[in-house]
Amino acid sequence: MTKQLRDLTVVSNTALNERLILLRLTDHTPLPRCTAGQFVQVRIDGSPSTFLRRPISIHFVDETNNELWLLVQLVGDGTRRLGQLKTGDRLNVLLPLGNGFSPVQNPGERVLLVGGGVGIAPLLEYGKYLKENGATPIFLLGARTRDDLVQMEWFKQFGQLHLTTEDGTTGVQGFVTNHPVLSEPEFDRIAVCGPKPMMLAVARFAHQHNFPCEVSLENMMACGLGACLCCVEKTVRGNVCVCTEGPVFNINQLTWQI
Amino acid sequence: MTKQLRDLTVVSNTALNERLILLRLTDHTPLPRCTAGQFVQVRIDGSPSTFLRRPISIHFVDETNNELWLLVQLVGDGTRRLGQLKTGDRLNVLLPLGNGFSPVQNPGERVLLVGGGVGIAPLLEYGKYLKENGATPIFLLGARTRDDLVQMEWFKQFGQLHLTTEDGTTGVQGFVTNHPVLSEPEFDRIAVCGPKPMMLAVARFAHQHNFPCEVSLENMMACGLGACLCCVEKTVRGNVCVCTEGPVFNINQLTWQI
Amino acid sequence: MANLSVNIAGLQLRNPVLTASGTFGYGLEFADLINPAELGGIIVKGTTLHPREGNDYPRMAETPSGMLNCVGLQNKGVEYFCQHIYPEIKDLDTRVLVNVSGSTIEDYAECAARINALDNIPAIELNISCPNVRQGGMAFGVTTDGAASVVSAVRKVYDKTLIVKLSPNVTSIADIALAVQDAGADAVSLINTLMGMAIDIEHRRPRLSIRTGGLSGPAIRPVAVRCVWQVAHAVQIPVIGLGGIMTAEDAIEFFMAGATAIEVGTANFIDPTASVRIAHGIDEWLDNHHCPSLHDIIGCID
Amino acid sequence: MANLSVNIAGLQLRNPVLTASGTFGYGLEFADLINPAELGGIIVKGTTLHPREGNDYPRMAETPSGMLNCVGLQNKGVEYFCQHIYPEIKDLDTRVLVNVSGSTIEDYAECAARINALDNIPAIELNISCPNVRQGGMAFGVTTDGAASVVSAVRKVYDKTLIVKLSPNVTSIADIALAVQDAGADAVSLINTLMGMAIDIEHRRPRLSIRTGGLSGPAIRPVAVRCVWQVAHAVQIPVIGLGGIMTAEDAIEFFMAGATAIEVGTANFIDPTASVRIAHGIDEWLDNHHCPSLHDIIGCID
Ligand SMILES: Cc1cc2nc3c(=O)[nH]c(=O)nc-3n(C[C@H](O)[C@H](O)[C@H](O)COP(=O)(O)OP(=O)(O)OC[C@H]3O[C@@H](n4cnc5c(N)ncnc54)[C@H](O)[C@@H]3O)c2cc1C
Ligand SMILES: Cc1cc2nc3c(=O)[nH]c(=O)nc-3n(C[C@H](O)[C@H](O)[C@H](O)COP(=O)(O)OP(=O)(O)OC[C@H]3O[C@@H](n4cnc5c(N)ncnc54)[C@H](O)[C@@H]3O)c2cc1C
Ligand SMILES: Cc1cc2nc3c(=O)[nH]c(=O)nc-3n(C[C@H](O)[C@H](O)[C@H](O)COP(=O)(O)O)c2cc1C
Ligand SMILES: Cc1cc2nc3c(=O)[nH]c(=O)nc-3n(C[C@H](O)[C@H](O)[C@H](O)COP(=O)(O)O)c2cc1C
Ligand code: FES
Ligand code: FES
Repeated sequence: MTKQLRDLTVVSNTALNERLILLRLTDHTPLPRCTAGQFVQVRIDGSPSTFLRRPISIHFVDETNNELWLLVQLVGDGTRRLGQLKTGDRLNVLLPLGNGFSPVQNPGERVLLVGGGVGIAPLLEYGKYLKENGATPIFLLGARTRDDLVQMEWFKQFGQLHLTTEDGTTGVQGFVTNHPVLSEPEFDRIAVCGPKPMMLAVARFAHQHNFPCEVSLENMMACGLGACLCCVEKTVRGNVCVCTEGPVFNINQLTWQI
Repeated sequence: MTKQLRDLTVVSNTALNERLILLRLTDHTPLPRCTAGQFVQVRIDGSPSTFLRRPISIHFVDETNNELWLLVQLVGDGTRRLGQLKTGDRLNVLLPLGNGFSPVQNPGERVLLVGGGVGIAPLLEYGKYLKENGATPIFLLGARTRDDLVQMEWFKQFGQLHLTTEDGTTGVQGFVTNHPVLSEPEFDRIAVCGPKPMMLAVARFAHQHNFPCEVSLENMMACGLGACLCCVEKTVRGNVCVCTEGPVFNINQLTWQI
Repeated sequence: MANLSVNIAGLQLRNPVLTASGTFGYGLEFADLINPAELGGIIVKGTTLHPREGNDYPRMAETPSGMLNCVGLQNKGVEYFCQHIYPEIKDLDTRVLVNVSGSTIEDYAECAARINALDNIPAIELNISCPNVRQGGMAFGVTTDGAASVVSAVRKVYDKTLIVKLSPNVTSIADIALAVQDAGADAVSLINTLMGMAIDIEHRRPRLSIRTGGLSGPAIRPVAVRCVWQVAHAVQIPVIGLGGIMTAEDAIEFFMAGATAIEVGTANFIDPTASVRIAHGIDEWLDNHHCPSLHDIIGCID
Repeated sequence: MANLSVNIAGLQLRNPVLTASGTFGYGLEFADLINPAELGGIIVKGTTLHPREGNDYPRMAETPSGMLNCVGLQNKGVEYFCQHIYPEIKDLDTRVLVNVSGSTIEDYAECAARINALDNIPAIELNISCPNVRQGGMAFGVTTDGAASVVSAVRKVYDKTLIVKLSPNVTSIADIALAVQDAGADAVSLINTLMGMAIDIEHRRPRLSIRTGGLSGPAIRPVAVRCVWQVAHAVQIPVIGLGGIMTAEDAIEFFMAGATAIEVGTANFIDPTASVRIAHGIDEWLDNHHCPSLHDIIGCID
């Protein structure tokens, strides 16, 4: 997949809750093909304290409308600046980057997609891909509270939805690992994205049950191209760049204590 | 005059031509009293390449509406950022700074106010002050072309208007020093603000005719408060801060070659 | 309200925030805007034995997240200071420190001796690190021998708190710090500006009248934090940290790196209330993090 | 089209823009985005005699107008480079230079000797200035004797263009430059990163795994311009300038300060096409300013 540098146009920028925005981007020429789990590097203009690009997962690709969707949590100056973008503004984007989640391996395979917080972002595109290619995605999504579980109508279109919230405002109370769907596990494999402790917990679960499991890492990045070697993760093959060899890794490649 | 730090509100921001904007600012409490020729230091937010405040002259004080007007030429990132301010935006301003033009010395005195380019900015407020206090301001304003002579309806309200443009599109063709009003000079004193070569030329003219003459300098500033000693001008008393002892100086204080 | 008071080798400060020399005038310039009682202290302009005109204009250039200056120690000399300025600032409700500069060891010592006689100046900061005048003391500040010799000479005539301000333009700032400690310094402050240059390419000339100048502001903060961390781990005397501090969070970095107090410099230009804002912010940060005293975090990075 | 070609001690470059080591991988990473034929050359990653894992994560922290890194020379060693990487890059339509690092003089020399044998590598850049590994050569780079001894050893075994990359973390970079010139360097490049540190105050730990790292980006540009100006006025050999160059105008500053060529580093991360954009921009600037050749402006600041 050829990497491209594009000035995309903001179709809309919607606040889904106080901390999450949905940014829909388009271009006058077709967007490059992207794989679920890949990410983009956005240039942040107009933020005095933000210097480097910011990596953001591909949330959804709307091929019909030639749109790329990003789901962004406003945590610091860079993302807050993204929150201020208006329809018609331009956003300089480097894409697509990294390796995504595995392609469908067996027709009909059941894939559990576990997302926590803004980590649900790449799972929507992956769910869509799986469904379109004959697999069965099952979503297990967790958040602090109900308002943080956004885009649920979209997730629903592609697979069964299981939810947890820490405060019990919707779904099962607790963490994703407390959800009963895990107690009678009939999955072929698992894909996870979310905070590190959550990914660790799910990785442990997968390990115990011998499910193949992929996690999507969010190591800090400078270039996003494999050039700076800043984003490395320790793997069984030594330090490798998350931006080019990941962000998706099979947990058996990692040196996590699981 | 007590210096204040205020978050002023943008009442309006009008592009007067491609390079000049009129920024009207207000506040919920009365603005501090300002003297014509004084300036403010504005903090530039949201410009990655602008670090320090920017000094801008007080263009006009609309006491009735509690407004402070700034006339700003868009030359670099800082001023361009000011050009993007919208009604309702806040602008952090330190004011009033420096010493302004001299007060009226004799009732009925005729004061020639010479402005070039954006250097016309402080002369509007000074003209108003002079007129309101029994003196007779006469404006001699020059610019490159007609479109650069802005706010003329305002200047007209306070005194006679003589214009020059380099391309002859309005007024006398040439520089301000080419204007016939200078050939039969009946002034008591002169006040000048504009590009250095223009101020030098007018200072020479004033010197020849023995007119008291004040110029307003635009030395680069960091603090605007007399603390950093960056903005110094060589005077007969040695290096002095333009931000506190100026920006207005009588030419006989300066060491210019006139 | 956390306990913010610190003691720099006998100099008691009600909070750890000082204003950096050359960036706060004599404090009077900010009188309309801040209350000195909310500061740990004010370090006034670089003062020399004899009056100095400083360098020609232009003395300043803006750079990414910073600025260059080559003011060059413009001041009216210690005599004028004692006669005319001291009376105006001696009763400010804060600690007033004088930054002492010079060209020769004798000048430094004589200037320090004069200030020693002023009752309400409890400490001096010896500037052996000004990059902006040929004889600005930087020549002293960049060798261990040079630094030690100035400090020894001043120590002989100055019996209050002697803080020595160090230059980052050296191969090993820790070595210089050790040398001034051994020569009798009560504390060190760091960093002074990094030597830099900027060119006006349209006019094909340096942006500063004397070509090079001192870089300050947030751009240099990572260098300053590193220097403070290195020096704090090398010396036994207190370290005062500065360089690019704009917010309370920035200041906390310096405390964690080992500083007992901090100075606010260039930030005063962008926000004249920065020093007071930072003092309040430190208090708030400590409260929010359940630290009863600033000492809970000083030097917590090993 | 101005004449942009420059000659660095026998190394002919079609334009003066090189990519800085460690910021452009092996060039291949940018293959989709830029055309190497539009560059003067590519300086590949720091290569060492033996493979290195580099430092632990985190290796990067963003700072005002800059970034800190402590990658620590991660690379697969010169053998791997010769076997696997060289074949892939040797026919790129640009000059490919190798940045050579080491821990001992013997390692430097052996690594350089291996690269000497590669036909399509016309020059090496000897990195005696990496602040990010205990044995990263910075120990050599900060003394005149250390610098000279590495350069002499390499000079004996390396007969193409030998560029030596200098550290700004020294008291006098001009002295180091003179020492490496005398030891046989054909050219010098500067600056490598400034040593810095940043602290994560919430977690009370340094932001980088090995605490300190190298500061790069526009924040350091004024320091880099100053160093280039100082060195260009001290040595007779060509100077390659770098440090915070983001635009053609930034590059022009370095030429005016005395650089014959420049390198683009951190800018590649923000704009992967930065190096090519800068090369075009230099051409345009010269045209707009009626300079038929780059040499019209090199070193015009006295
Ligand atoms: C491959 C990848 C995909 C990502 N996808 C998404 C996504 O789809 N949506 C989304 O909202 N975010 C995503 N992120 C995280 C996002 O990049 C960061 O939140 C963002 O860079 C923060 O920028 P900021 O300027 O707002 O905050 P900053 O001011 O830079 O940082 C705020 C806080 O977050 C921490 N932080 C910043 N970046 C990271 C990081 N990469 N890892 C850990 N801590 C960090 C900082 O240390 C700081 O404490 C992704 C990250 C990676 C590497
Ligand atoms: C007391 C005073 C009053 C002023 N009043 C006004 C006013 O009423 N309206 C107005 O439009 N401008 C005024 N100026 C000038 C204004 O401050 C500058 O144009 C502004 O700071 C430029 O900022 P910038 O970020 O847009 O440009 P920058 O990117 O900072 O600079 C653009 C170019 O202008 C040059 N420049 C910047 N500041 C100065 C300066 N102070 N002197 C000389 N050259 C400079 C730079 O070197 C550069 O070449 C005044 C300046 C002073 C000192
Ligand atoms: C305009 C200006 C003038 C300065 N004058 C002095 C001085 O007279 N004596 C001194 O020791 N340091 C002087 N400094 C250095 C500052 O005190 C401080 O060490 C430096 O600016 C770094 O801190 P900052 O980044 O917070 O500004 C000056 C700095 C600036 C910007
Ligand atoms: C992530 C990173 C890795 C680097 N690796 C090397 C290296 O291996 N060898 C070297 O000589 N310099 C290395 N450098 C230094 C750069 O080549 C350059 O000297 C420095 O970044 C200053 O230039 P800049 O501000 O344009 O980035 C590295 C810099 C960065 C940011
Ligand atoms: S972010 Fe640069 S190598 Fe991964
Ligand atoms: S701008 Fe600081 S003294 Fe005038």
